[in-house]
Amino acid sequence: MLNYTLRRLLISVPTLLIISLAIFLLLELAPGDPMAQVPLTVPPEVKQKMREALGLGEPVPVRYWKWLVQFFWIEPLNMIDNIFGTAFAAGEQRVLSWQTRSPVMDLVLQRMPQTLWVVGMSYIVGVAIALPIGIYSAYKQYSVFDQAGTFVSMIGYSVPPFFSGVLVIVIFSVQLGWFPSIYDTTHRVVDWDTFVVQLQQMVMPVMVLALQTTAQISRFMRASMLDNLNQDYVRTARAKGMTEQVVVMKHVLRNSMIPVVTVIALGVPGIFGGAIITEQVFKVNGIGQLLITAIQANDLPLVQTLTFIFAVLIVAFNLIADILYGILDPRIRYD
Amino acid sequence: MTDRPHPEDVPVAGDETAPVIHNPVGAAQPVGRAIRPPRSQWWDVWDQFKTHKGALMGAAFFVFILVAVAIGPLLWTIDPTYIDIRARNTGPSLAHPFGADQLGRDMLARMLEGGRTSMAVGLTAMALALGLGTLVGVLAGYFRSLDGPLMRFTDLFLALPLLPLLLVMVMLFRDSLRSAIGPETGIFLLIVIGIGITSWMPTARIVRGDVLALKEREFVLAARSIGTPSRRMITRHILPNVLSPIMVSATLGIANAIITESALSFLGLGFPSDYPTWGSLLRDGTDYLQQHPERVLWPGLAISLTVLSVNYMGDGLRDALDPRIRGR
Amino acid sequence: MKLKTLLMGAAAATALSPAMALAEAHEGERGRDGQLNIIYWQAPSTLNPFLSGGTKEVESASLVIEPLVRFDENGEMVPWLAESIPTVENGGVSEDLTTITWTLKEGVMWSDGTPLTAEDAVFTWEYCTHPEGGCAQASYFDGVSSVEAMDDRTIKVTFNAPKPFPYTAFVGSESPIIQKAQFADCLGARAPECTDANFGPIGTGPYKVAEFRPNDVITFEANEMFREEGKPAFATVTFKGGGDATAAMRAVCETGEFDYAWNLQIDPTVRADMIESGGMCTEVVAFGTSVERLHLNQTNPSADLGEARSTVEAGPHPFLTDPIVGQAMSMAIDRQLLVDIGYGSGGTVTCNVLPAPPAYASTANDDCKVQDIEGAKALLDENGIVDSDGDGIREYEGTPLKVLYQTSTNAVRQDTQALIKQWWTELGIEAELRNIDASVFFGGDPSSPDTFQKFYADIEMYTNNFAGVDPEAYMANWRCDEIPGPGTQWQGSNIQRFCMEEYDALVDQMAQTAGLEARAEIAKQMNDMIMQSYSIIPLIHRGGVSAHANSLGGVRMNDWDSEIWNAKDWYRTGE
Amino acid sequence: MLDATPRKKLVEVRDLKMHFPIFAGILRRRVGEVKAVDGVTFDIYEGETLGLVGESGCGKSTCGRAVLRLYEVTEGSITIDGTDIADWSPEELRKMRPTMQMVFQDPQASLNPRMTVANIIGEPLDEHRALSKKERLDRIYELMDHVGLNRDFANRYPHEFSGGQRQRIGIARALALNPKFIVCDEPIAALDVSIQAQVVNLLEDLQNEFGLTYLFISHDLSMVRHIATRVAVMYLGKIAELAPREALYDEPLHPYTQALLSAVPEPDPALEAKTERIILKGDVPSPSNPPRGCNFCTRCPQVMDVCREVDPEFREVRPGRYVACHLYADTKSAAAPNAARSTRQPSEPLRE
Amino acid sequence: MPDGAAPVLDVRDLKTVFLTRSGEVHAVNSVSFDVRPGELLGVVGESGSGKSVTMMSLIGLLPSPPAEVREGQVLFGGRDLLSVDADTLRHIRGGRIGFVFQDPMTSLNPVFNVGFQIMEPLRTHMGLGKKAARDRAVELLELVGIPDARRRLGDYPHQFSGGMRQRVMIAIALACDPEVLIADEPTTALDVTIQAQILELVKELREKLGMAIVWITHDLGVIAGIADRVMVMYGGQVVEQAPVRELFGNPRHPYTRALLKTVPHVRGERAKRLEVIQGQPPILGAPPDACPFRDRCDHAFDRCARENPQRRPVGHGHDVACFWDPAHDG
Repeated sequence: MLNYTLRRLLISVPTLLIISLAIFLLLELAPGDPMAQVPLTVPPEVKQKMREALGLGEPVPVRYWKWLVQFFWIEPLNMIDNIFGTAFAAGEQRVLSWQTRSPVMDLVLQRMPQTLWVVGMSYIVGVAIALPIGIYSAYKQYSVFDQAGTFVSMIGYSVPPFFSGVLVIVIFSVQLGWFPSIYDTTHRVVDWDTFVVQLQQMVMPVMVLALQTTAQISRFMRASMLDNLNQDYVRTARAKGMTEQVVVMKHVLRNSMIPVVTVIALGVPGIFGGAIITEQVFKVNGIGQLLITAIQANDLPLVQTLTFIFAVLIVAFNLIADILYGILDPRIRYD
Repeated sequence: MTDRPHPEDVPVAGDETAPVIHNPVGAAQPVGRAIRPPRSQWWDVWDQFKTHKGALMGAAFFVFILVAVAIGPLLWTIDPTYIDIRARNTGPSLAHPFGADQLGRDMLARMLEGGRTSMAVGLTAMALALGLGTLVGVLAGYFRSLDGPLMRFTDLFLALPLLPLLLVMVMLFRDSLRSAIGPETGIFLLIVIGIGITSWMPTARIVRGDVLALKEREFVLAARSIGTPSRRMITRHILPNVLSPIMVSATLGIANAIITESALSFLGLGFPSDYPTWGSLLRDGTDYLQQHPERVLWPGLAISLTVLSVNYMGDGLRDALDPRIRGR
Repeated sequence: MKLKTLLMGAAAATALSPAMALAEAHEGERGRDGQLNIIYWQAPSTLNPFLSGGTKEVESASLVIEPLVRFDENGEMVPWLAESIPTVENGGVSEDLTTITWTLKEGVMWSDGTPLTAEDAVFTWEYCTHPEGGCAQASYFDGVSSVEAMDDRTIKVTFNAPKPFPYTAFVGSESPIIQKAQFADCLGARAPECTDANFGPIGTGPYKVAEFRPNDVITFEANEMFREEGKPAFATVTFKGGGDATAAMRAVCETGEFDYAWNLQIDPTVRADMIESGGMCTEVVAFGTSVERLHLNQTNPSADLGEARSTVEAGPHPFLTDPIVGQAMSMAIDRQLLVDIGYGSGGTVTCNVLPAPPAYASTANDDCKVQDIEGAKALLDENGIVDSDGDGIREYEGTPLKVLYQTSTNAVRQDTQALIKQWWTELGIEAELRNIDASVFFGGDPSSPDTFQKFYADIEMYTNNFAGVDPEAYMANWRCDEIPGPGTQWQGSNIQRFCMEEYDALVDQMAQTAGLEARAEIAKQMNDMIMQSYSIIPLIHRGGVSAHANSLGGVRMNDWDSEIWNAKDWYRTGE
Repeated sequence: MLDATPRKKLVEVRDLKMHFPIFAGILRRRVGEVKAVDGVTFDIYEGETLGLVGESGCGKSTCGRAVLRLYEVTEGSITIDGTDIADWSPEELRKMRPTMQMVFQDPQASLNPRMTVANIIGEPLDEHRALSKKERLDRIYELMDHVGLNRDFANRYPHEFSGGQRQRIGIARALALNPKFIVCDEPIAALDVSIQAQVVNLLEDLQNEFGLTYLFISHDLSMVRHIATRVAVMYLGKIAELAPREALYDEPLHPYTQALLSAVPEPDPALEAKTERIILKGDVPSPSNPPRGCNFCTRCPQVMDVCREVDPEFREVRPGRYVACHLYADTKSAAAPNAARSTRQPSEPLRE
Repeated sequence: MPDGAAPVLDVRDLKTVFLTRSGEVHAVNSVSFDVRPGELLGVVGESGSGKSVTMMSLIGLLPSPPAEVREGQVLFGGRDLLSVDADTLRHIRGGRIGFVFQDPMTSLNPVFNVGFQIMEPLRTHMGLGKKAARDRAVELLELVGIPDARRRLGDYPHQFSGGMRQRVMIAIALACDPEVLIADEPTTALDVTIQAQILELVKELREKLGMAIVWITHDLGVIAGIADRVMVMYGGQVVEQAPVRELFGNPRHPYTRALLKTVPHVRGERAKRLEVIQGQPPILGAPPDACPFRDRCDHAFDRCARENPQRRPVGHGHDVACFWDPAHDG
């Protein structure tokens, strides 16, 4: 197991390097210009100077190397400095966003809470709703509940969030006035009332996103349960005189959860990147919104760092999924 | 032989038409009887598929949409770009059954035109993703020496953050492609290729898994013992047997591509607004949600119902193609 | 209308203190009205307007840092940090028009409690003109040879040539004064690294930055050191960014979550509907100098010409250099309809590329305001530009009138394109539409073929304007030597490649003319010259549209300066 | 006992080894191997049936497949019809394929579910014979007749058939190219009792008709006794004992063979009651980590010290009887003086 | 075994039907049998003969749908198991009737250790505490011959060999001292040497514990070795039933006779050629109104096609469902 983990870790290093290079080269091809937002009145010479100030003058390999050093060495040092108050990275050039001229990592950290609150919560809610639906649908296969569950989850999958999002805003914000249509990222939860406010502003984005998560996970859970319900060991458990509850919720569920848990783990990175549209609709200015503004503003360092962070998350959660699989399933022996 | 009381085993053999019951082997056979034409297994699949009501309705709707967007513009001949300014922002009427948009363009015509694009994107992107996925999956599964590199490659792609990457790609190449191949085909190709090359990996993994399992099946070994070369081994024995997961992937692929295209349109990175797709119609319509709900209703329904129908088809296919479930 | 007051009236403005302008203003304690919520659907990425010239950055910063003078909603100058507006008459501007001397108001404090001095202005000049700094507003210091602090409150700006209109440096929200103490270490190449300063500039304005989240939200609080008693009325301001215009408007007009929404460029019918159905907000509009126009390529953009396409070397355009064609194209356009569909109250029909200030607006071309397709057809027919091969497209000396019509990607522009295309089709001119992502189109990347400067098309459409109220630099855009080309890395502002000696002569003449009336005369002459060449077809005079909650008082919409220029005067009404 | 005229050896297998590597560790280094077949030597004479028996996992199927070169063999030689094919490339082997064919264990799995019976039986013909459509169909019908399948079923799919019929299809396919040698890999293991006899009889009939040579792999000792001429008993990748059928069943020499035979239950209560069972203790060791010395030493009821140290040689201890066991060291082999100790050739098979 | 003792399990006229898309499949047709305390009843038949389905039907282990127990009575401990409530049935299952299945690989839950799986019925049915259950589990593992029992409680099924796993299954089935143990092809998936071990174990356990056993198999050899009484099933019904020596010595039904001839022997006389039963076992789409074996029977005559023969006693505790009498034509 340890060996396996180490091996996977080792493999992920070249994987990540290749990904970072691929992203870098891809962005290198970008026809856009970071000066696009600068008004037409700014003279070209000034624009040229501004471009150079962004480091655009240097050759590609140099910039790539610089970025690697900044990302893998200076940023971690900075993190340490922040936590322990040391000064390892003092004076080192960090990865700077072209658009805001501030360190990219600061931006990312700033956006993290919203994303975690809303998108993370929606994932949790989605999974929490999905599992019972999946379990019950499988147990009562082809029942009315199963059919309805299938239908609802298909709907959840089929309706694009930018449609459902606007729809719920019009209904719940405009018509009924229950929830705010604009998410307040500066809101701090300090007491019960502020907590209620936080809940109110989270309800709609969380539900819209959770609908999609629920759709996917419940289908998966159902399939996994169905696979296991036909297994011989279920018959054994029944033959032992176990109650249906024990049979389903203990014997079958435990086995069915193995693939589902890994799927859930694999879905986590999607939290950070996949909610771009929902964040846009509800103005939850999280990581996804950061990325889309960066793309629109041709903020290449930010785009690159963000996409790369997504890649790191994906690789990391792949690893976690594999390890979870090993932990949950005693049959798996990695060596 | 084992005696498994598994309910699934019993009925398969219980098929009334199977020779199992009425024609025991070894018995003298009447000579000269007409040889039955091959009854392909696909008929059985169809039989099973027919029993899945959702799938059947889904398929019917999907075919309806396909036909509608294919021949609809021939019947409803209003030019989707024609501006009838007096009709701007009108609701459904005889002249404009689906209403007209803010420039007075006919929504029905635009829906049909948009449907063409969306369906074309869905189908071609799916075909591309499937082709790539199947190719990689079959090669990786079949040739041991390619397995490692190809699967690493697949992992690499899986590790790329897809939606962001797709956005970046569209942003990067949109205009160069547009100028190179033309405004419509350029963006079409870009989106199709973009969606295609960012969504082949699950298919590749599934196909590889199935091929690996198939390779262990004795009929592959049997073909090897006959001396069937790899090329024919793949076309004759491997591909036909991995068709089921591929077909299920196909349905999901269409749905996925349609949704992704509409998401790109929503973010303003898909087809430009002068080129209607369901996604861009929906995006444009959301602004008018309160004033002219039909503006979002039509594209919203079209996308949702198409994806829904395709999903149900996939569900039905999955059941129909699963020999364990077939016959239940 | 206010021809006289436009500039001369500056002196009068000194007498008109801002407080008096709002005589009815609610008086009271600073911060009494609690929280103000502003939504800009594009979020500011920095609060240093010198590092990013976007409207969202400049306007959000205008709550904090201030210039010497602002323009009010009529384009008139209002002394802000300056005590008064220097003129030749009051001796503030030297006779030879090469210096201008400003005096700071007394007792102005930075929000950190230190006094504002002339040194800060000098530093601001150094900061923005540093060759490595990449200052986005450097053009405001064009021609400035030095800025000196004569004493703590006196600033002397010297120009290297006579400057008939010297109110550029430190004037308007795009040229504010920053604190030397804060930015001293941020000169030149280090400018971008001073994140703390760029995200939280210390200012003299009504608010100070409490928290800045790039591209997301800014929280301001009332500046305790603000020089005016009892202002601002709000204790805190939330300046939210992100989303889209419809959502922003919805938040003000339908759900009431916000008090002020900026730049509501959405379908006018939707806008009207929201205002009506919600009943919570008021729409405010202000017009500046923005004109949505068509540029007709005067050079040959044919791809066959390779590198030479769309340059002077390529030779003249096969038909667009003939004003008859341009005139017919212009006549075929129903500008009012374009306004109705795309702009509503946020636009008016115009026939000038220089539509404002009113003193500069020509009336010589107003015929274009009414669509006349039949007239256009007749005009073409008369001049022998007819459809000779029966394919529905007219030919000009054998060349069919087919144009490639490009613009940036934007829903309203695409609607406009579609409409114009239809009218031209009726006229017998075929248009192929093309739209390019704004970041590419306006990106100015010399290697991209799709920038508006390269103009690899026959017609392109966009909006341009000029900052401030003086059109001299703007009109100089169309000099022959401003034509972009490979020699200048495609830099240059004469996008349609218009070239006329008489025009260049007028530009030179204007640079020498000080009298405002005379300047206006010349400007109109130049405008008409371009209009009659039909190398530019103006479409719409665009204004800014914003909305504020009915409970927000004191809003004076302004397109000459930051539109929240007078946020210090805003207050909560009883509603 | 010995026949005067030596019969032709069709298959000679010498010291065949099939090792599958095990990779482990962070760098996926090769850390060991599964010795599925570990030095197996036997001959098969033309027209005879060599039974290969053993328990699951003993390597008998791997051995059968390796003989047909469906695997790359690790070591050893395989001579079929006079040519050593152990190192041949797939292209060279292709030419050899018509001579040697295989019948598989699971008639369900060994038929491509997406092909019709005619196409399955016709596949070898497509690959190796250039026949016209008509000739091909005629040949297919002929084969179907041979194995007792109704011609009407030619266009049906395998799933429409019962297990026994499917196995007939598999046999027809194996026969298509007129092979000399057929490896039958547990051909009856997946069939019902009443069907097993049908298939075994068919195999016997075909052998008589076409002079086929079989390597009959099975775990069913009673069926092997019925069909085989000589029998080899495998244990953990090695042949423990090889002997003519009668000799082996009457007087098994190797302790493993003895235990194995005694464990087979008889459908006769009277006989059952009399049978003295040798119950082996424990399980078969893993082929990736076989015990030192004799690989049966961990379970052998007659284990000696030497067994734990020295791997016994597989040698002829009586005429035609080969055993790998220390119990039959020198003294007993000396008792069979006419067995040439130098040679490792099994002698003549016994024919009835 | 005492012939007169009251049966511990008495099954009467059991009918089970599978509802499938292509119609009903009559898997069990009027099966009646009984088992007496301490007796080992062997049930022989090919796949599809209904032997497993019969046993599963008894205690409600068949999934429904598609299975449906149509008719019959299953008398156990004075109650009809087909009509008791689910909870009672559940307590009988596992508590008083133990089950061993064919494939020890898939029949154990792979994600729980064997200790848990053995202790589960102990705690449910006998209400043992954790400690007591654990001790009992160790006892059981030792009983079925698993060395180092206490340590191995924490092991997972995949860490056991096939034979050991089947021993675990037996331990689970025996956990609550059942009155009846139903073993469904428990040695089919095992090698002969391992099968011999298990058979030996079962014989030992029988002596030690004295429960009744129903042993389902298709292997006549296994039956001959351990059964007291044998029941032969074909086409979903019992065609013949007799004490073991009587059945092997004097088979009456043509099917039983053919079956005995068709299998080769490892000892004794070697048959030159195997006897063959032509054709395939039937799958019944309707309740049989004729003898299900008639198509394959060498002795079939008109009546066999008209009427389904009922079981009739022929002496020596032997009964057979056939119209043909071997005494008549030798």
